Amino acid sequence: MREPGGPPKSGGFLGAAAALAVVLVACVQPVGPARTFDSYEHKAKSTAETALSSVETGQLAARTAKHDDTFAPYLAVLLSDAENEATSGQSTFDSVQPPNNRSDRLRDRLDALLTRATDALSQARIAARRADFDEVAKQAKPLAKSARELNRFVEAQR
Amino acid sequence: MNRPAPGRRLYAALHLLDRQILDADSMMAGKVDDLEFEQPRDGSEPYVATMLSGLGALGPRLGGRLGRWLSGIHRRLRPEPEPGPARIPFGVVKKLNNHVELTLHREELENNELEAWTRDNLIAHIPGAGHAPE
Amino acid sequence: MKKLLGVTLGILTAIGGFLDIGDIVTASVTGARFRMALAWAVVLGVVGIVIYAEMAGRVATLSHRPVFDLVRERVGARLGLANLFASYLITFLTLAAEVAGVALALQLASDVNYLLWIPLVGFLVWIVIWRVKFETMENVFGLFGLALIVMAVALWQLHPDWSSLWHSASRPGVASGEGAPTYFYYGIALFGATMTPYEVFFFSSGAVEERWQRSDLMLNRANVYLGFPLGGLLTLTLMALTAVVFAPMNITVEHLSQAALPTSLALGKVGLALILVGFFAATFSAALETGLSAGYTISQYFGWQWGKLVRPREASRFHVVVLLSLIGAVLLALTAIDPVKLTEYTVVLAAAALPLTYFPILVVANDPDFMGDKVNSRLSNAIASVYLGILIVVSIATIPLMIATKGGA
Amino acid sequence: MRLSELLDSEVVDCNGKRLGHVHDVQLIQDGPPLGTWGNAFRLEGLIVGPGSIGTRLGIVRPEMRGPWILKALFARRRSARVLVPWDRVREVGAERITADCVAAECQTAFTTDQASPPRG
Repeated sequence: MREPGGPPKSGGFLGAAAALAVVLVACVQPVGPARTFDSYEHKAKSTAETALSSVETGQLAARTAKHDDTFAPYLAVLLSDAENEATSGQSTFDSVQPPNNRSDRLRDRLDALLTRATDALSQARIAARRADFDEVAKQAKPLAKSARELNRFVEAQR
Repeated sequence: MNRPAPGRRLYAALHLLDRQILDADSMMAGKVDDLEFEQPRDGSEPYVATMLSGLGALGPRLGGRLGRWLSGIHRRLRPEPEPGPARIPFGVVKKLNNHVELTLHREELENNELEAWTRDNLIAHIPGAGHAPE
Repeated sequence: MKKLLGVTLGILTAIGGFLDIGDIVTASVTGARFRMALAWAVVLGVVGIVIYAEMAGRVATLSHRPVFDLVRERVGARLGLANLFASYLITFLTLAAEVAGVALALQLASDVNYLLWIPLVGFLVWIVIWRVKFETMENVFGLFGLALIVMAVALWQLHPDWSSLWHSASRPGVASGEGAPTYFYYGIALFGATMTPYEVFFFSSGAVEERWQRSDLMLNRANVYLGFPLGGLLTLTLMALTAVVFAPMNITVEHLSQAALPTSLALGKVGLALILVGFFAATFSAALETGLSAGYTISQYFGWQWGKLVRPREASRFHVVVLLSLIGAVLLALTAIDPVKLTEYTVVLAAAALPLTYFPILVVANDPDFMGDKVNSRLSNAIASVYLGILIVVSIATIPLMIATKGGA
Repeated sequence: MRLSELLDSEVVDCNGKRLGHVHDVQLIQDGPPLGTWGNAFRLEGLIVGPGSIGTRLGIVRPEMRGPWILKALFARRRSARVLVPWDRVREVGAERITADCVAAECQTAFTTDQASPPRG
């Protein structure tokens, strides 16, 4: 029966297809190009924040390793997730075209920090996969250093 | 006109259409997808003679591409080239309450083809199909 | 004794329904980002689901008819079909998210990539639906789901500043550095995760299958009033855990692995083991519920025999729908679509579709043809009407907010 | 003739004036006996009125207990509904039903509901 004001039967199909499309498209968030230094700086800052979040997660993970409060498989997944987050942030950032020379300098500075961060996380992840908790705990220091650097970088962009 | 004492009144769309049909064993046996009226020969008012149930009745009611698709499934499942919708005579209704209860078993109904097809071609081949879960 | 067992139906739907992958993800993400400033969204959702699940249970008990049966009858074949599309789509997406969630929980325990677990998880979910009795299913997973109570112990062990937590929960506001749209977007995500429609599909179908009678109405109330708030409390606990541990360090939650970290920090190996078991049980039982609900919605619309009490060959169309839905969900999860993002968008879409499910329940709960003298009281009608307004506002606001915030970015 | 052919059809009076659409069909159980069921449901009349989804939802029936907000929203629509007795229906077309009376006289406006709830 036709309800007045009710959607036509194809509305259900279209609505469902549209909803599905929204979900699928939204799950792949592209990073747009940067046209000005300001927008480039903004992207740099959010990339540093993502890396900082991963590094801090790594520090907490190292703490659980130090006190033998965790299981090796879980620790490995936790660290590998953190590492992936930082790495993918870095590669997305690197793919953005820097608009001018000033941006080039910003890019080099951040890249150095990101590389140190992902290195420390990789070391921790490798040790966790070997169930070497002592080695994971040892990464607390480089991770803390990386966190300080990233924090300073984020503050500087404010 | 000579009529039996006035019985109860119902609204067809509100109280009959789209209701769940239960068979004699209380197994679910489709919906009342449409009703068919019959015109008595003496020219008096039409009465509800048949319930139509299943994709062959729902398809035309929904209309559009989706309706044709549902009707198409119904056609493929029936042996005859231009099958009508599955019909359940109103005379086999046992009780009308929140459901429409019948005196027949659903295997005896015309709207059981899809159930029979999926059972015979898919479900019956999976081990454990004949036992209730434990 | 049987009554006592019946209460586990509520606990199962609450733990599996509240703390499914949707709640685990949204609660940890929002706790880390907004501390307790979105706790109100969970409370709002809990009151809503209590009101409407009680109604759905009462309707199912008295009329022996589950929710989607009523949807079709009350809104008609055509509008009912549009409703079926939306409800099925959301249930299906939730199923895919839960299957991925179970696989992620297994990955956390094994360090074997979750993609490798997905086919096995799909098979296990199917075999349980195919072979295991409703009662066994709910008791086993209800029990294992209770392992999540470890989160409350962990929170207590972390000696949080309770007054600061309470302060952030009781004086909600948009934090500095966050836009109001983002704040409300996540509020809607929490609300949608709390009131997910499959909970009432499952709950009302369960009540019909267990052949609840008038005398079971008390049981219905007990289930709803105990089970759902308990689930809501656990959601808030998880939110508080990430608020206490992650928010001060500006850690954002992007992975399920992070959600277990506060408990591991607080309680060590035992805590970690329990929370991983809890995550597994909660997502697995939610996968069962959504898998069954996928079959319930379609079967109940078309009037096909459904349910777990009859032999599968007597409900063959229902089992075909469940099986195909599971295969589809496994394939979607295998595309390596980010499970956390999939979950977030699914709960938000669910929020947009809430009126479709809850409106017909409200109408039928007032119809004496079905309910006799057990129609809604004035009080529950008043609250339910207010909620209907909220659901409609949420439903209208959701998609614009999703676009404006680029999905909460 | 199927129920779905009647529902939602436009109804006009003998002068071609619109009365509204068919919302529902009123039945009364005094038709010829059918099988084990008993007397058939005879078509008594068409419930015709301006479009309203409240009718289909059954919200506007007086026995409904609420919620008042919904009843209030849909009540105004209900007051315009009329019952067109079947013996005044002259022609049932594909999209349009013609009644055999002028608007004023076929409007047996009915305010109370006569349909009883379905019971055994």
